[in-house]
Amino acid sequence: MLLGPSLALSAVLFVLGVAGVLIRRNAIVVFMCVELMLNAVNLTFIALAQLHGVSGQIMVFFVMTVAAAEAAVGLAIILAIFRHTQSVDLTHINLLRG
Amino acid sequence: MAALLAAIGYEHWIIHVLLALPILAMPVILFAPARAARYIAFVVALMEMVLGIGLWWAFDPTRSGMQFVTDVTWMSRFGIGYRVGIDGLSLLLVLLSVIMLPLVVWGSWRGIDQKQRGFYALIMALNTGMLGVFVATDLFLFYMFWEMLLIPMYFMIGIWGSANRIYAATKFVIYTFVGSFMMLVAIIWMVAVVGKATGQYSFAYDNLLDHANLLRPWGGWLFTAFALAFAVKVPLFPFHTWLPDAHTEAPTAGSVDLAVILLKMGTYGFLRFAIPFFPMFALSKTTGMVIATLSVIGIVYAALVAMVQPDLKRLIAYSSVSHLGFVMLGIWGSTVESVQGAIMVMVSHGLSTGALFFMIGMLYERRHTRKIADYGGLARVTPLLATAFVITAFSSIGLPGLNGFVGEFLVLLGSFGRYPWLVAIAATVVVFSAAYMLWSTQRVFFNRLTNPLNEGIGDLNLRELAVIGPLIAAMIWVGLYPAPLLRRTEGAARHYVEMVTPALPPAALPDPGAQP
Amino acid sequence: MPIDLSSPGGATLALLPELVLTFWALVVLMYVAWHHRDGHDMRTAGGLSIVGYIFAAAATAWLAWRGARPEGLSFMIALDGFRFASDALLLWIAAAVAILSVRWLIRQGILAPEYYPMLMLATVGMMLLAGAADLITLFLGLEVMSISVYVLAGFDRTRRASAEAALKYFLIGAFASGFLLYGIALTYGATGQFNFDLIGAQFAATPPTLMAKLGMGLILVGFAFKIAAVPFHAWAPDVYEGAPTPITAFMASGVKAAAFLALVRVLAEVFPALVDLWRPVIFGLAAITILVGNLTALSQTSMKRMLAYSAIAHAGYLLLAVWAHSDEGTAAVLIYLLAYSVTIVAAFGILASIERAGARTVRLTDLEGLFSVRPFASIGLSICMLSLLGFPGTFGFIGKWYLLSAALRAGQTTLPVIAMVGSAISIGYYLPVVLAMTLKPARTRQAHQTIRFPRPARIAVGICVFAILLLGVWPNTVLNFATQTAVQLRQSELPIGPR
Amino acid sequence: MVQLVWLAVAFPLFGAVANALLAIRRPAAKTAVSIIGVGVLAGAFVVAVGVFNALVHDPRPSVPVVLWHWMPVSERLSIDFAFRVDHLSAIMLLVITGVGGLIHLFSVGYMRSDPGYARYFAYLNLFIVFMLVLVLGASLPVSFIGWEGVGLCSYLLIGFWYEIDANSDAGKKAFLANRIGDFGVLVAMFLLWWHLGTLDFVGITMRAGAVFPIGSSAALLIALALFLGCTGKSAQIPLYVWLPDAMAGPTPVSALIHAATMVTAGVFLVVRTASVFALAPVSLEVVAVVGALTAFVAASIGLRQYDIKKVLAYSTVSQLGYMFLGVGTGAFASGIFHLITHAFFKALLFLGAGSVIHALHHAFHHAHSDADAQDMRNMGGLRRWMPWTFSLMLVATLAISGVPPFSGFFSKDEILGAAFARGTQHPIYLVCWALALGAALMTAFYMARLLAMTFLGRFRGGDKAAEYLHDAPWTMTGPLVVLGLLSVLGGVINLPHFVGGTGWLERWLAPVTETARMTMTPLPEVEGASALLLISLAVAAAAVGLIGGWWVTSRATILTPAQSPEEHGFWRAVYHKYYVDELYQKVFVNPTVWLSRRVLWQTVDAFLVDRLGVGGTARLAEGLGWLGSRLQNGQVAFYVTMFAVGAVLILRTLVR
Amino acid sequence: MASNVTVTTVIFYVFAVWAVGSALLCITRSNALASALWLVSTMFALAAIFVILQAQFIAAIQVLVYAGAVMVLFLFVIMLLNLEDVPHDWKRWPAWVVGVGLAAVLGTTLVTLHSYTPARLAREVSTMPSPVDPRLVFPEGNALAVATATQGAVGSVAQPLFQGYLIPFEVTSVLLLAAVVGAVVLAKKKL
Repeated sequence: MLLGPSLALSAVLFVLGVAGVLIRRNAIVVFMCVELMLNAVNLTFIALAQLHGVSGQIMVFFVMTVAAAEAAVGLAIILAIFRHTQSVDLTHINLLRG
Repeated sequence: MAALLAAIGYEHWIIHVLLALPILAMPVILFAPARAARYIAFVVALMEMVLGIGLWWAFDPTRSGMQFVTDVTWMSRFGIGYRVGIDGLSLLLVLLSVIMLPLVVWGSWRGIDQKQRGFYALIMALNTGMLGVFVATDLFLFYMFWEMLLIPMYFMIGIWGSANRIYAATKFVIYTFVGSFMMLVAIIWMVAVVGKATGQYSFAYDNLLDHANLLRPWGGWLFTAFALAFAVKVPLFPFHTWLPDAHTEAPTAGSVDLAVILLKMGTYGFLRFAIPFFPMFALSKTTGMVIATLSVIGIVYAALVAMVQPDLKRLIAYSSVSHLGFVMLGIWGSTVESVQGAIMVMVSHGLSTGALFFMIGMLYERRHTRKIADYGGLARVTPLLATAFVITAFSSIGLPGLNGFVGEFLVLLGSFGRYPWLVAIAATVVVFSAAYMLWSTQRVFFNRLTNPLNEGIGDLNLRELAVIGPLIAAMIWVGLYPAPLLRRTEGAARHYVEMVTPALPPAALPDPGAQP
Repeated sequence: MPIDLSSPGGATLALLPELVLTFWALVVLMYVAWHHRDGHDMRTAGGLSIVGYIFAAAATAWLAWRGARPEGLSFMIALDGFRFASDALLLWIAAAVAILSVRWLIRQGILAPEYYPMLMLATVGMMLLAGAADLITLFLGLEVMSISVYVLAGFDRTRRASAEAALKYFLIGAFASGFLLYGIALTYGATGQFNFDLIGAQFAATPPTLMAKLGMGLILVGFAFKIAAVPFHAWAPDVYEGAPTPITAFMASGVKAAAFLALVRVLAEVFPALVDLWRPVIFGLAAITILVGNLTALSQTSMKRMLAYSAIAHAGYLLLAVWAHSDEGTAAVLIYLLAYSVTIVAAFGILASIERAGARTVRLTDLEGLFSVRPFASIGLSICMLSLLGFPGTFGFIGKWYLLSAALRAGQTTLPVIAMVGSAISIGYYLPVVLAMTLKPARTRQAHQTIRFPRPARIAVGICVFAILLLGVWPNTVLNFATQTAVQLRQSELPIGPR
Repeated sequence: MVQLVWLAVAFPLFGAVANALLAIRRPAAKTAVSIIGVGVLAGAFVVAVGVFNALVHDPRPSVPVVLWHWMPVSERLSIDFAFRVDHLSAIMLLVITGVGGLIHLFSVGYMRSDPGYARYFAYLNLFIVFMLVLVLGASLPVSFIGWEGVGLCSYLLIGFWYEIDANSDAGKKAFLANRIGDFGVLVAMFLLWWHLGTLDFVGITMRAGAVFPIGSSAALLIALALFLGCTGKSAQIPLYVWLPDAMAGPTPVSALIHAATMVTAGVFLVVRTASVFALAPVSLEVVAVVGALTAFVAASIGLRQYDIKKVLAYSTVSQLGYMFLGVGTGAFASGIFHLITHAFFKALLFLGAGSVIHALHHAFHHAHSDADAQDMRNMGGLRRWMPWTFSLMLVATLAISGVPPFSGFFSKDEILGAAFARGTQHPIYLVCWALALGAALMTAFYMARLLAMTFLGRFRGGDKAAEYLHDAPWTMTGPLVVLGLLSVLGGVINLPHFVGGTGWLERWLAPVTETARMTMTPLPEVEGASALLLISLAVAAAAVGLIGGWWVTSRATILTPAQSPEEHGFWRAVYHKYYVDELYQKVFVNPTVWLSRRVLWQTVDAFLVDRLGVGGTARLAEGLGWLGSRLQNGQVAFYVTMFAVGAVLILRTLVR
Repeated sequence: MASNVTVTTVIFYVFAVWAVGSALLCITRSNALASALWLVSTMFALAAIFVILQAQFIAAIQVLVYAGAVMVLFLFVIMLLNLEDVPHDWKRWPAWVVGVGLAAVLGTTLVTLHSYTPARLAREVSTMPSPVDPRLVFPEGNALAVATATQGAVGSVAQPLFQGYLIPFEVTSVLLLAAVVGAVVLAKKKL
């Protein structure tokens, strides 16, 4: 079953994703860290699906779809900003502030 | 007269007509030709006054409760209704409002030379708001009128005011608004508490008053919320600093309306709402002492500060703070005499300060300055104005025989038993008020006429006399024969005192009625 | 009309408004695939999309009129008055934004008619989010909405600010989605269910567990982001400022409304048993949101940014009603959202017309002396400001009144006081707008020459302003409607079988 | 007839209104003004005589006349606008309308050439109205109308020539000093009402004894508060400073208001409320001491003044001190007696001085001299040109100095006697007696000096001016003659027993002061030899003073003001009135203005409340907002950090 | 059975360490490309764990769709933008400290989920008095094993997906539509 260890692993990976978002400044890497978070959550769904039934796995399926859609839009946005700034460094993307 | 009024069903429609007439006149004024605006406004104002004066006879002074009552459901879901009524307290204030209206319109005849349509439309809106505050017996309705008043006043100061108008207008609105926000919470809270206990969620004044004892556990907080709103409006020291600016910068009509009516809303609120709802807290030894002390500080302090003002309007503004302090003291004196006195001060402050502002406005129209130092010796060139000003000044400082004395005397007399020392201190203001009034009068109208610019000033014309004359007549009338007024307010005052008596701690001096 | 939601036919019927709108989005998409050249195409697309909203609204109305309700459990999508009310609210906002956009886009040279289908898809997402009866639907609806709005925020690609707004919104939004998703996972773990009613029943039957608490906490985090509650708010001002003005209106009113409606439903149906746990969280969020939003708005010079902070503050006010967790609270949320959306649409409508093509955002100083040139526009904007302020006589006041009433009746007294302190602060930034327009003279003689007020926007704004005033003194109809609708929110109380 | 007493008020009121209207519309119609102004006073005097006559035959000691309900405030407080005619008010009525009428008549001549003639008569008539209300009022509030009203008229008349700054200042000063006193009256009213439940004079008299035990602190407080009012109105220490300045008004005004009537209102009030004073013996001692001290100090200042009106003003203050000494000893009737005789001879003195000033003013005007027409150093030898005036002034001087058998002798001697008699019970009164005796000496001295400087010797105003000097016309001299007669014969109304009199006034006033007298220890009789000794002492003082004054003055060389050197030493202080005005300015006025301007207005109001309190709150909010917008630094990393903090906090709140 | 569990456990932990290690490297590499590759590595490890947790179908999609398609998209964009290798700016150390610290706090909160065993979950979910048998409480979990055995890994997921979860499935189509249109609008060179 490995419920506890799976949940813990999921939590660790999620937190690593969060840490990545917090400390990285490359927009693409930040986005990848978000993907890592989603993956971590998927693990939780899978681990719980062992007990609760197939619905958890189906949710993971949807999550992957969402991740793919987000990737498409997200990368398009990153491309769009790159056209303006020639950079994806988030510390330089601070036109809007105050 | 009363029979005639009854025959035309006066008591059924009068309040609604009074409220609606100015509002309906607004679009007419706004879309009329610019030159006609003031004439329309004046006609409407006269109609309003003529209609409103009937209240004097239609009102039955022998009854103590609300009269001319109307109760129509409005927002049933909230328990809000269009509930209006008049008792002795509101009667005088309503009358003051409607009588002032034509004078205010006429007094602005020459002073307002631009954007006349907007100005007179705002005056109309202001009047509806003021009347609404005094006749509303539903707390929602009251709050609505209370706040809505700000807008016309804001624009009146902000557009037609003098140099520093924007600052003054903003200060005025922010002060009042900030003050009254907590009142909103308190109103809803009261209804929530009462509603939970009785199952009936209603904003009707009577309903809340009947169940005021349910509010006792939260009396302190609720009262504080109400008191904050009203204290700013009064204005009670130290919430007064908006007043000098607003009064000073406002156009004449604005200053007059502010002084005559708007300031009374605060004290009216205390008498009508804040104290009757939470007497146990409001009149407790500590609260009573605090508020009475603040009132007395305001009375003396404002008089002293008024004395050294270089600006005429500012001086009168501070004198208003002082006078309104008397009202507060009278309210907290909580005897029939002191409350009667408080109401009388409200009325007479309206008459004298209104007249003073009118006259300063007339001076301003002639010389475009409010600085006392720019004047001097005007009595020679404007004897009529000087005479009127001196009479009004003496009425303002409470010379017996004129209106100011009746109120001040009754307030001090009635409150003396409760706060002997404070009243004694407050009474010293007879000296300071005389000092600031006479000193400024002297510097404006007496002494040698040194400034050649003042030589050419013309005396009052007929229109101006017609504005000031009635006010001076009223001052003398109220000073010598206030009995009709006092009789009409006695019911309300007695009712109020009976209502709050159980909450009163024992007074410092024994009741005079108990004496042999 | 009972509908069996487990059958495909029933599901189709229940999703009629969303389906109609999606279908119409496809129709518009088809149209723009071939016509995306000039302003005429833009106008046509816009007009078409408005027809779509009307159809969807008609479908919603039909469902509501037939009294559609689920037969047995409501799977995936809710069928109750609250959903219909929510749909109506969201559809009207979207339609109004579409109307405001028509001329604005052309003026700004954004000749991409895909805008309208994206707006419609975003609306579909919002409707799903607000009508979800299942955590999966909720998540998917949220994502549909979010992805569309990410795109819309970055729609004005020629401006760097717009792209930046999209990027910030997207990154932080995706981050927040991760939290929400984790919360869904843990909630699922704690109950084994995705369905709102079943989860709610499960929670009602057992004491709160670690997993349930964490799940709920993470879901709250996700929602707090969407409603821009402090400290999850930081994206909002930047994005609101950078996004195209009509989209800012859309986000401030529509997205926020959808998130709030969903939050109310989730808290009412999923976590009612944990009310004692989430109330402190809502309390804290509300308090800090109100204060930070209002205070920060004070120091803004850009109108859009100021309204963004004010939107944050308004989210704080709305949390009062969420805290109340009662029928009044639910109704208050509906009323307040309606009041707020009407106001914000009108305000942004006016601001959009003042904006010059391709120029920076409207600053407070740009409004100076507007009254002398555009009296009606400035009166309208003043009324909007007063409504946002909660001034008596405006619809905003009724909304605020209801919020306070709901919170106070639920026994909460601190939050209303904080809310009122916030309102008191807010006069410090609403009043200067009125002041600048009416009391100050125009900076230059040509100051307001570029203002173009297209007729559709004029009509829309006019209606909104009229509604603000009318509903401010005669709100009975909407009040009654909201109150009856809200009561239907938690009508299905399914007992869970013993496990 | 008694019920018609309101007519006595209505006449002057009509006159005031009519003259005011004339002043506005037809200021040149001087004849009409004169007829109205004097006529209404004549009418009022007729009414007064009628009322007096009716009262003599009326068995009731006092008759209430209710005009209307003034303040029907509540069940327990309802103040009527009512008069009460009793023996005291009736006699005051006579004095006011009588002396007032004479002074009105005098004014016709004196003010004829003034452009503000109509206005002057409007004020003067109005003054009579208020004075009558003051003495007739049935209750304290009604009397208070008159009390403040006379203050108002005094203010208006002192500042009658308002274009001279000093006149306006003097008017303001007078009103303010009066107002300080009024504060006392107000407080007294509050105390009375809360203790007795009534403000009616009769009610007070009847209830005070029942409520207050003798020597009670409440009664003392009330009495002292009332007396504060009296010191203001009647120019006693410490509030006497306004009266000398009040001489800025037209001279008939000084005669009427600041000598004969208004300033005596304080004495009147003490007698009216004698029952309360009687219950607090300490208060009476205070009254007596203050009176004696004032009499002494004011007389001493009078010794060294050169302005003819100033001398008379200090003399008035001093004589008022006598009256207070009289009532302070409990000899209320003596106080009133002196009040009446003083009204006669002081009015005469002032009007005589007015004639002199009028003549000199005229003369200097025609001689194009800018010399001061009021400075005695510019006078001298006027006896030659103004014999009538001189002889009448001489009569008045003898009267005020207390030379028998002039009226002043009787009234002053009674007071001295009473003080001495009371001194046998309380030594403090002996001190008062001594002071009063000294004051009598000084009175005689400065009066003799005044006469000598004005009428004797040679004219110092220049020969050119002397050509234009002449006695006043009959409208001015006529009243003087009448007043001269009264000054001589006035004593008859209260002739003491030792000259065979019956003490009519004392008996007449007995009902008014009965309650008070019954409360107090009776005044011991001073018998035979010692009484004679006392009288001789008083007469000797007068004689020494008169002769000394004449002798010193006529031997000294008197220089015109321009040539006069500065005074030195003690006399300098006396000349400068002991610097009391300067002291008050430094101790009370300046600090108050400083406090108001620097502390209250600029510090508390503008800085503390407005800038720090209100502005500070606003700035605090702005500062916090600025801080908030700094947090919004545009960095996604920072945004997500805040996000994470929030998430951690929420989760921690939930799972703890 | 017992030894079987042990072996599974060991394999699980191997992949767990792999996943965590890759994730750590993913978030710390200064080169975006390297980060992306380490992320792919994490995903592979997770796929393996999915298999251990009886989700073979999901594991397959994970590799195919996620690691295969989505991450390729990422790599593609990274290379398209031709980003320079930006070394870590050590002046930003406070951000790192705060970020790691916050993550640690968040982690300690979330890792408490480690204490969950099937028995505990069963106890918490059950409305019956304890002791409880997880097999009785979680019938669907057992049914999953049965379904996988009878219908195969794909079938056990597919059937509910197209029946009970039809509405969400349809919604994903809207989602993808929005994503496609959006991506096109944003990414195309000229509007």
